[in-house]
Amino acid sequence: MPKMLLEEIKSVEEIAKGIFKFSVFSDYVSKNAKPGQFVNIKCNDDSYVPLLRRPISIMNVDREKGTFDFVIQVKGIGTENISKMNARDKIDIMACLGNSFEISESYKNIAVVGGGIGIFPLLFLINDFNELNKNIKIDTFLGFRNKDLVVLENEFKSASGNLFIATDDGSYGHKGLVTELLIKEIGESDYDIIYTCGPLPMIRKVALIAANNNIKCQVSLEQRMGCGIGACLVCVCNIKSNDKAHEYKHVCKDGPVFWADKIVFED
Amino acid sequence: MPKMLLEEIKSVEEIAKGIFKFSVFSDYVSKNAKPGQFVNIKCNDDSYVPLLRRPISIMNVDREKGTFDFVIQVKGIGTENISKMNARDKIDIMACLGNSFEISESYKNIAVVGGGIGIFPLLFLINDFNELNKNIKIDTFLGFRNKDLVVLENEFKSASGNLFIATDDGSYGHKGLVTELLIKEIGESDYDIIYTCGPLPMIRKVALIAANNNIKCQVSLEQRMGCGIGACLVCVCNIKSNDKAHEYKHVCKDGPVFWADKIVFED
Amino acid sequence: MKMVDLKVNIAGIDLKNPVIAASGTFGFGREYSEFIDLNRLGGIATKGLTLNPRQGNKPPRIAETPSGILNSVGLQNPGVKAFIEDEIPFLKKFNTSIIANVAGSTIEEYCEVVEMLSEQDVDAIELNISCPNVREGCLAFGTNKEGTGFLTKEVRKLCKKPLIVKLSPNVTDISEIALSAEANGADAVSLINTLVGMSIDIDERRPILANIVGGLSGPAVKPVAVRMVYEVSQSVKIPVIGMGGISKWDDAIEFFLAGASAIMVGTANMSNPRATIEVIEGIEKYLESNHFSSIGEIVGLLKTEQ
Amino acid sequence: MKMVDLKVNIAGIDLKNPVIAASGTFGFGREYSEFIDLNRLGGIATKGLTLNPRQGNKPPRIAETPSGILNSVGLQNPGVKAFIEDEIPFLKKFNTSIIANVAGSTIEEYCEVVEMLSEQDVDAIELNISCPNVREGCLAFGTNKEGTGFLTKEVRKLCKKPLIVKLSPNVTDISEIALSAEANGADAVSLINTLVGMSIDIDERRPILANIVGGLSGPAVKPVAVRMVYEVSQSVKIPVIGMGGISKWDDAIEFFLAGASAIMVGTANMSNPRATIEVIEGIEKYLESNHFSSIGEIVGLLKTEQ
Ligand SMILES: Cc1cc2nc3c(=O)[nH]c(=O)nc-3n(C[C@H](O)[C@H](O)[C@H](O)COP(=O)(O)OP(=O)(O)OC[C@H]3O[C@@H](n4cnc5c(N)ncnc54)[C@H](O)[C@@H]3O)c2cc1C
Ligand SMILES: Cc1cc2nc3c(=O)[nH]c(=O)nc-3n(C[C@H](O)[C@H](O)[C@H](O)COP(=O)(O)OP(=O)(O)OC[C@H]3O[C@@H](n4cnc5c(N)ncnc54)[C@H](O)[C@@H]3O)c2cc1C
Ligand SMILES: Cc1cc2nc3c(=O)[nH]c(=O)nc-3n(C[C@H](O)[C@H](O)[C@H](O)COP(=O)(O)O)c2cc1C
Ligand SMILES: Cc1cc2nc3c(=O)[nH]c(=O)nc-3n(C[C@H](O)[C@H](O)[C@H](O)COP(=O)(O)O)c2cc1C
Ligand code: FES
Ligand code: FES
Repeated sequence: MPKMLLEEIKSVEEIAKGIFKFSVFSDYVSKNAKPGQFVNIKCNDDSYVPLLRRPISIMNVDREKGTFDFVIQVKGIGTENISKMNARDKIDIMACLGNSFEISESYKNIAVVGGGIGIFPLLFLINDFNELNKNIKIDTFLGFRNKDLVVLENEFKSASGNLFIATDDGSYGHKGLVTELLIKEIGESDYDIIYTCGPLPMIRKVALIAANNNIKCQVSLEQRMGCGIGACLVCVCNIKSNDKAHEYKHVCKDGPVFWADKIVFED
Repeated sequence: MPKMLLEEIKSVEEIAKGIFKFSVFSDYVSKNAKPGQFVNIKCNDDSYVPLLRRPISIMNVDREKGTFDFVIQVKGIGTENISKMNARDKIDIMACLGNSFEISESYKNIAVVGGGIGIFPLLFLINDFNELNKNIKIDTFLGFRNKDLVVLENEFKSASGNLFIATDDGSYGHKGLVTELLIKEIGESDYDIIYTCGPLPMIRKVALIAANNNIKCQVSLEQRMGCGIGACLVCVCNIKSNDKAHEYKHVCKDGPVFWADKIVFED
Repeated sequence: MKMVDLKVNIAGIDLKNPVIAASGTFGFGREYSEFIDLNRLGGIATKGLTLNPRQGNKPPRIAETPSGILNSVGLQNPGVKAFIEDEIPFLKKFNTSIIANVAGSTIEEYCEVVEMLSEQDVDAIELNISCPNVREGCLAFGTNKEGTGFLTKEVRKLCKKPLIVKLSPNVTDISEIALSAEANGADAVSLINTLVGMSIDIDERRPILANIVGGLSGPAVKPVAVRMVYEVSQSVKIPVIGMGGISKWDDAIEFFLAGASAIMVGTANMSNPRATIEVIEGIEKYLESNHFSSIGEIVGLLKTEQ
Repeated sequence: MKMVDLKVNIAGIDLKNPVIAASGTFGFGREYSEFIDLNRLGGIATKGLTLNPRQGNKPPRIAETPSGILNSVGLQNPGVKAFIEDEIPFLKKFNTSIIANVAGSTIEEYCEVVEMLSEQDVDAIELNISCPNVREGCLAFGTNKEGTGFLTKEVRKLCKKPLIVKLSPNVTDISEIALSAEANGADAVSLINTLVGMSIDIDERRPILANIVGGLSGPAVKPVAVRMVYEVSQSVKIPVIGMGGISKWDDAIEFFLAGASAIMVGTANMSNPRATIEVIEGIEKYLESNHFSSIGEIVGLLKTEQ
């Protein structure tokens, strides 16, 4: 059951220019969060600008210490306001929202493909997989715009079997799309499932690659949100359904995670 | 000529509950300000709430150190935001706005009557009178709601010949209206002029007392403002004029200081 | 201190307090039941119901604007049958009034939905004649007095519940339209629905909403809403339910003073799921500390003489 | 990088750039000349001018609302004669276009003022048919197509300057009114004027404005303004001057993309006297970095196909 919480920020660190990692004390979130879920953060200090909360993925939990982490990349006023919060400040969140990635012992060889701000929920995912199964094989593919935006490399490296990095301009790792790296590996590997989160063009490619290779694929989608809990119906995505050709499902409640083969990518 | 300035705050001190004294480095203001003038302070941190600046009287200047002071009493969101600013922060002000009190060597025996937030510009006024004329006789009458709100007593005491204080509830000084003290003194004294600033009911009484005793009187008025510089025409007060029965003058530019006998008090 | 009585009776609807969750922002109450006790609400206005299920508009459906939002949901709803089967039983578990918000593309559709709901355990029907996000249908009725009058009259014939007509602010003279609803049988009017607006992504050079335009709500519209509530309550004799930008209790008091007998809280729920509860608590305190014993005492109490 | 040309010609008015200070917020330029270089402005729209001096409404005349303000100045102005004698000579010292904003209570008053100004050194006349703060007169003309058409036609007969008709947003169908202005001789339309609103002091239980209602402006109204500019520019062939909540350059770009050929900056001047200049500089940078060489290239460039 989701809750409104006023929690204390443990630490804030600018891990790259304009990218901030937050650690927050929250027994509730650390005990209840599942990979793929997000929190909805108040960022207006009681003025009405911006009016809405901001959905941000849970990047990790420390169930013993009772903390969870998230990372924001400053984009507009909401993320900028969040970036100005400090350790010991209180943060007003709604948590834990949305569904989660399917994690199962039957998946023994997985690929994880993330781009930009889409990489954050994937760290939580692979950490949980490692806890579940010491022998799991995880190939992680991360795409960034350029070297300056490459973050959490060590965290991902230590949690993955193989870590592949691509940058658009080649300033770090492979030059080009992260999906090019996936295509290269997918022939050799025998993935049980691919998980992905990131920009829409990347997600579409990953879904296509998965389909072409007959591999299960789960996608975490983004959409502009209002309430974050399924009441206002603004955050839809188009999902194939059994009885109808398609149906508008709600990213905040039915998602953010969907099976790739059910998503009707429109634009 | 008024200017937009981005100045550095030298210090902030909470001198009573919810009442904050600011000292600001500003060569321009310290050299150019005249008693009665005000600054228009930005208090929204680039969000649009609140949209408008807040007019605040200049309470004092230190022409040598190049600083000026103001005091705010927290009322709503604007003054609350200002109260949260800290030493070394930049403050965005328009200064110096409005006209000023008439200060003249011919005034040798003056009365100054202030209530609530209206007392602040009066300190600047009597300080300037003291500079002009070492032998000036100044009687200062200050009214507050209660003891907790009595501020700047020492500053006023050292700058005035006599300081009379009244509180509504009698928790400090005379119990009742500050105008009652003025009436008591006015018989004995022979004031050349009375200056006043404060709540409307007090101002009206002071104006009436001055008229009854045939004493010149200058009043600093308050009105809700927009631009603060005379362009938007929202901040009017009703002033008798020569050719017309009355005329709407603008508190921000034609005022805030007016001759009491010209004001048409409406409501 | 004497106890304050928050009960109100509006157009035959007994509300335990005058604070209702506004249509479209509160779903059918399920989601918010996880954050607040629905038993404490005066009422819940449901998402707009149509005869058949509707998918609504393409995403994106929301844009943020200064102190407001634009939405273009466009009446996504499961249809009146699913509402009757799945949602009424859920809502009946709580002790709060159910206001079924109804929309349609044709008079026939409105009538059919109202007829079905008249047999159900709902406390009132709110006729949405003013949804700006649907091309055909409701907006056309709500923007002139003839359309409003005709639709109200037809629905009234079939409607066995108290009938609230919800007005559009996108009109030259809202009083005229309110009077027409009143003359044709409305038991109350509610206002305002959203103002038609638009927001543009200057990098993409596209409207942010796929639907191009959407409905503006939230604190930004409050001054327009208060003015319209004031105007309408000066014109009609039936009760007025006020809304538009109510986020805190003091916003609600403005609406009561302007003439509203009850109020609705919409957009505020999105950023603060406890908004309705906080508004109720604040109203109670205001009445107490100003020595009023009921809401009725402050309705229309505004002093306007100079 | 190629140079950007900000010049525009609107309805025969040569503007050095498309940024004009909006009527009523900028006086006659005097006060702002102490903060910015008026030579840099595309133009200045004066405070609304009437035949005789007017005192305007009682104070308080301003209330702050979320991301907006309400004003009820009500056409305080020194009268057209004083404008001609005192203000035009001052304004002519600067190299910027003068747009004389005209208001009145009767058709005769409008006509007389326009006739007098036609002989003067002003660059255009903006007909304020939409001021919400004056009981008689202008609002009545601006809220229906017949009134707008008739007033425009009468004024047109006497007006030797480019004629801009300024539209009210307090209407059901603003395009209809714009079309009527166009059909009757307007060279351009400007929009939006303020939305009628109201704000209440809940402690005093009085409206904050002595006039009870006032006109809402500022960022809060921007979505409504952009939508109306979009609608109107789809309907009329004459140029559209857009305004309503423009505070920063990116707001201005929204209006150009929606179809405005020039824009006005009003309320933003109050909190930031440099607002007009910052908007001009921002527009220039946007054009440069997006490789446009003139404003004309982005007017109405909005992509709306899905
Ligand atoms: C489920 C989910 C998880 C997310 N997790 C993260 C994360 O871990 N780290 C992170 O940095 N960002 C994350 N985002 C994106 C983040 O919510 C947006 O970057 C943020 O809302 C932008 O707000 P802003 O005010 O800075 O930008 P603005 O551009 O000013 O935002 C304007 C409006 O658009 C919405 N918006 C803008 N971009 C997005 C987007 N990509 N998705 C949804 N709404 C958007 C905003 O919420 C706001 O309502 C996530 C988004 C979703 C939907
Ligand atoms: C010339 C002048 C000098 C002033 N000097 C001082 C001073 O030295 N110290 C001080 O504490 N206060 C002073 N004030 C009053 C101060 O401007 C208001 O207290 C302040 O604007 C309230 O803003 P707020 O956001 O806290 O309150 P809110 O009630 O939220 O303000 C809402 C709106 O009303 C306006 N408003 C509210 N009260 C007043 C008022 N009394 N006068 C004018 N506008 C008002 C605000 O500016 C704002 O636009 C002065 C006012 C004027 C006109
Ligand atoms: C996302 C959303 C969906 C809405 N859906 C409906 C609806 O289905 N029927 C209706 O009558 N009003 C609908 N409204 C309008 C609200 O009920 C309310 O009239 C309006 O939002 C103004 O109030 P507010 O500012 O408190 O939100 C909707 C509003 C929003 C924001
Ligand atoms: C204080 C004030 C006075 C105004 N006076 C006039 C006026 O005299 N004539 C007119 O046509 N518009 C007048 N307006 C309307 C503005 O010109 C403009 O149309 C409106 O404020 C919307 O733009 P903004 O949001 O940028 O202010 C006035 C607006 C304000 C805020
Ligand atoms: S954000 Fe409200 S339903 Fe998803
Ligand atoms: S505040 Fe604009 S004229 Fe005084």
